Amino acid sequence: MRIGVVTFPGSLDDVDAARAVRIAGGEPVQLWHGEGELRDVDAVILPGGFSYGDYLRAGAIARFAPVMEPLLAAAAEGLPVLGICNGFQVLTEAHLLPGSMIKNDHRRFVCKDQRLRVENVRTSWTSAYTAGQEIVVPLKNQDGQYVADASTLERLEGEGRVVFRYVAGNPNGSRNDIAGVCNERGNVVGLMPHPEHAVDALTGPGTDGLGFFASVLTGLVAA
Amino acid sequence: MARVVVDVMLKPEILDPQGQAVEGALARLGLAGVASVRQGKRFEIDLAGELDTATRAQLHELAGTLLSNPVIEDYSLRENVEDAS
Amino acid sequence: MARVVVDVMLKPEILDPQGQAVEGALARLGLAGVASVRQGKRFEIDLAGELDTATRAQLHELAGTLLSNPVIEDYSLRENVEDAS
Amino acid sequence: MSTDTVERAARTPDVPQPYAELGLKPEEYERIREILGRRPTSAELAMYSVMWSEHCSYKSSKVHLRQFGDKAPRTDALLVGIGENAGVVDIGDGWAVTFKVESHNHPSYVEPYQGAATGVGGIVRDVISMGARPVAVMDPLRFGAPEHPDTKRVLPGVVSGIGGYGNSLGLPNIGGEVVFDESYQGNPLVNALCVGVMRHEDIHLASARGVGNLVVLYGAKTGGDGIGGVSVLASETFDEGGPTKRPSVQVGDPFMGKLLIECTLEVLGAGLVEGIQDLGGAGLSCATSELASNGDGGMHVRLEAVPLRDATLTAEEILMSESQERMCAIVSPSKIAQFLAICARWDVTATVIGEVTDTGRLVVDWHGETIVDVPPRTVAHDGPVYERPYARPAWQDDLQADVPDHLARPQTPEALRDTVLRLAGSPNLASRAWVTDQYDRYVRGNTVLAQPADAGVIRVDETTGRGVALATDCNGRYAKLDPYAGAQLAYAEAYRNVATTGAEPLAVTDCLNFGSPEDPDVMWQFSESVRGLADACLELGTPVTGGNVSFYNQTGDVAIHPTPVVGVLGVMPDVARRTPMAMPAQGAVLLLGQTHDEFGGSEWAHVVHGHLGGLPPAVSLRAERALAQVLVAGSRERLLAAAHDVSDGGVAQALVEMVLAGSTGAAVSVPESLDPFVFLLSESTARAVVVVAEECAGAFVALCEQHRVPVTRIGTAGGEELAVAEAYGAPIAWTVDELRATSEATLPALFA
Ligand SMILES: Nc1ncnc2c1ncn2[C@@H]1O[C@H](COP(=O)(O)OP(=O)(O)O)[C@@H](O)[C@H]1O
Ligand SMILES: [Mg+2]
Repeated sequence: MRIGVVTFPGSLDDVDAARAVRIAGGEPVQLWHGEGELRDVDAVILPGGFSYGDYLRAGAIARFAPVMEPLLAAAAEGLPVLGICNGFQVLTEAHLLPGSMIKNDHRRFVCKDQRLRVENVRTSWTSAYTAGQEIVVPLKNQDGQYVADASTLERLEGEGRVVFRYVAGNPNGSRNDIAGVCNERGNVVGLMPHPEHAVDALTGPGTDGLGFFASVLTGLVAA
Repeated sequence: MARVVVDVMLKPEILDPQGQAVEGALARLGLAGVASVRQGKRFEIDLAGELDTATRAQLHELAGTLLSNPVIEDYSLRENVEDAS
Repeated sequence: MARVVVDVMLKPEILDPQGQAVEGALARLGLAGVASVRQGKRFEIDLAGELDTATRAQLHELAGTLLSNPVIEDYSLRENVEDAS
Repeated sequence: MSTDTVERAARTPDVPQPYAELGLKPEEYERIREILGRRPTSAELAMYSVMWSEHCSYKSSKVHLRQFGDKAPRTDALLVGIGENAGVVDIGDGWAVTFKVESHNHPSYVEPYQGAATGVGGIVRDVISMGARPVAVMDPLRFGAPEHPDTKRVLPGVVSGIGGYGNSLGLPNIGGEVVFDESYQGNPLVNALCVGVMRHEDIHLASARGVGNLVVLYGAKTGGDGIGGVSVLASETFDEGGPTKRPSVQVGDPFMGKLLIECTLEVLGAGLVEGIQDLGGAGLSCATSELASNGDGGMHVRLEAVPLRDATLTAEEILMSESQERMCAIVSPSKIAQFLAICARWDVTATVIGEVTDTGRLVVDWHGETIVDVPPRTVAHDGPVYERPYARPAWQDDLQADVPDHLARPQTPEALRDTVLRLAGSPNLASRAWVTDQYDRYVRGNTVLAQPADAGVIRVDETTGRGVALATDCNGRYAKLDPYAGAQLAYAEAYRNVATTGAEPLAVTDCLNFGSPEDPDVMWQFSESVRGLADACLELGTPVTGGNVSFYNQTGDVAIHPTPVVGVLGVMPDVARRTPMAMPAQGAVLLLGQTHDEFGGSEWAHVVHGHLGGLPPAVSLRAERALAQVLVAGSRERLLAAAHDVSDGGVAQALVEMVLAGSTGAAVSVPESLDPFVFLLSESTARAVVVVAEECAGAFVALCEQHRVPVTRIGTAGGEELAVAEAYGAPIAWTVDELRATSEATLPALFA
């Protein structure tokens, strides 16, 4: 199974995402931001980092990158896409996912091991979890406060599209403790915490993040 | 040579953590009577030539997509502004 | 109810990576003829009462210390500005 | 203004020149005239003044720093030694590691965020210019009194600047220090360390060889940043200047920094580079003169080719500009197209600005006229050298005589309980999480230990698990009481910290932060510290591979505590066997080493009595070595469940930190021979607290005996509280929750 990992010039966690794919048994494929092709991958991860420096707004410039054009088209056709942290921000800027992220309520960068509840296990990236399962994965960002207008929030909640919620304390002021959401079809998922940093107990808080990569690989085999 | 200024502010219904922090700090430093503070971004765009209709339209388009995210922000665009600094 | 707007921009000689990033992006997105872009901050301060001389002086003081860092930034303060958004 | 050319300088020998304003002494100016056989042009004057500043020339420290070479221990590990951008150490299996610490103290006081951010940027470029991929950063920091308003201005800015730059570069922050002491009021210390990794064959040096090879400047455009920053910021105190007189500040662009890393590693990896140098202090003046001086000796530069951010800059300003995120490479003409193509792919501006010559001169033209024509060595390496007078300060004896014996000690169980808790919540010992939570410690996925930990541990090779451990330390109070011992104590603590994680200490870097070298008291502190560190490195077999000197950290006549920050690097064949510090759920708790009644310069004397006097704890390098051998062997033989070094705050604080890290308590008792207060709070050196599974205890004790390390069983791990069986007639205990609440409240209360 070929899982593409997009590298923008300021991507930082692309090596980690590729490693996580490998550990889960997939084949990571590097996708360069400046090339408008997806190289026949079966799924795509937009990793964490600062895509183009992100001085303007996280993900604001990356949204216009050449690689995004085929990605948007493929996502509409059901290609599994996971946006992690900056990748999530890129997906909201591209309006593939609703809402947006603003500065953390405490206005500082925060790096911590974060407890999450998996609220929706019907997405391409969460089928390996059980509904309501709590997992611990690192969270690290400065602009992680999820915001959306009231009607969007209502719709997301009503349609079960809040995929992850922060538990044991909201680390950034996100509305409804939202840590991650998905599109209507469930193939596009974005979240602020970093599952790719929780795939090896030696270098992370545990291995709770492996389920993301296992989910998509299993789903692809089944499909 | 034309200068265009684009101001981008969070929509009023979105809580502004930076504005709130400034509001708190102003009060602590003794400024009384502040009702509210919002913090946004200001872009000063200097154009080599004059601002024609096509460029104006293009600028509005970019102000509403690149410079601001309409999900959370509003922009306002002003033309021929004096140097602020 | 008075509104004061404080614009804070990096001094011209100071590197502005944010402005440069926007400049590059505008060009890539097809806007021709941009000579330069600078990105700064905009503070909208709403006061409960009127703007008297003492408050004005205090605001200038705070704009030059809290809202801007005089080592790298200049501010400009405008009174009774229309709501920008 | 017309250009001051070489030709004009020769014609107009008597033009008065502002050498004093540029920080040059009359003798130094005379020497320049002698070297050139004429007056310097204004561009040459700018170049010499900035390169002969204290910061760039080490003119006051050089005669002392030589000891690091003269007393260097014999070792096969050192691949590149002092004198290059950073030292390079062999860590086995063909891997090499480069690491270095630098100061950005004054800029961080003026503009905390940018000062700290560009400090990280600068040290990272030193590491990439050796050919290494940066893999982690650390940040030893010192601030004034925690409740002082200026500390509230400086600390949050510095911390977010370090995070803002390092996080954006994708470098995990794996450790550092946050120390408060009034002596740093007005002179905070912001030191930044970077460690990089490469294969042996990838080492690159800063030299310009090969006549006809091209000089390429790449990265950010040149602006007016920090012009004169090197000489003004680092060589003079600025207490007389208000805000308006402050010199201009460099602003960092971490995104460009990230592009430079990737682009540089790609051109180096493709074999396109003959020599490379980062642009830091003194900008192009430094890079061109050092590259030329280290190479074939000649270089011709066309300065008007330098891409500018500000078209109004003069030639002198371009030569002195400290714009960040720039590098200089020497590239053969046959490879230049490929070099430029890679830069373009990363959107990095690259420009050929000159070529290597065999003239033995560094010649700089400006729009067709020659404005610099100098022997590069005289600029880069043969600057002035001073043997500054130094003498043991008159007050040193009184300070040492003021022993802490008269200070009231807790003598009841309640008082001892309160004292331990008070220390646990004191600013220097409380949880650092408020700071370290602002740093990404996970990025790149190779961080095995980061704060809180004795040393940061990074995996270098994912296949074998080979990795390195790094720690930095310095207790300025100890160094004030005795700078020779203080430097050795700083070293001993970092060495011990590295060994505690299971790594074998291999090499040293240092950042020597002191007051004015023109003050004989300070100069004595400096010379003693260098001597102490060099002697200790010789004895324990770890060479100093590089470092940095920061002088003039003082306000008026008052200097900071001498602060020789020492960084020790260790190697671990397999990071999977690193020893963590968290208290496990069970096991025997042992104290290694010997406890004496030592409170001079201690955290207890500082916090409870505001006292500084007497002598610091005694140094025993032999005992440190034996302890390290036990800790490394214990890790290799998988005998250790946990280990933590004992330093500031003594055994009590060590236990508190272990308990908090593991969220598990422990029950200990005071050894018969010791007073409870001395047992818990003395800061005797060469000690560690370890936990071993009961079934391993016998083997571990035998290991200690083999290395002659005293070992005392002090208790058992487990439970919900840290308990002392009996102290002054009654048991005392602290719940884990109580310790956590105390420890974690302090920094947020001060700075959030
Ligand atoms: N305190 C010190 N201990 C050992 N070496 C030092 C010390 N200070 C400076 N050096 C060495 O002297 C050389 C010049 O230092 P420096 O000017 O800081 O390098 P750079 O030009 O890269 O900033 C370097 O090799 C550095 O490692
Ligand atoms: Mg260097």
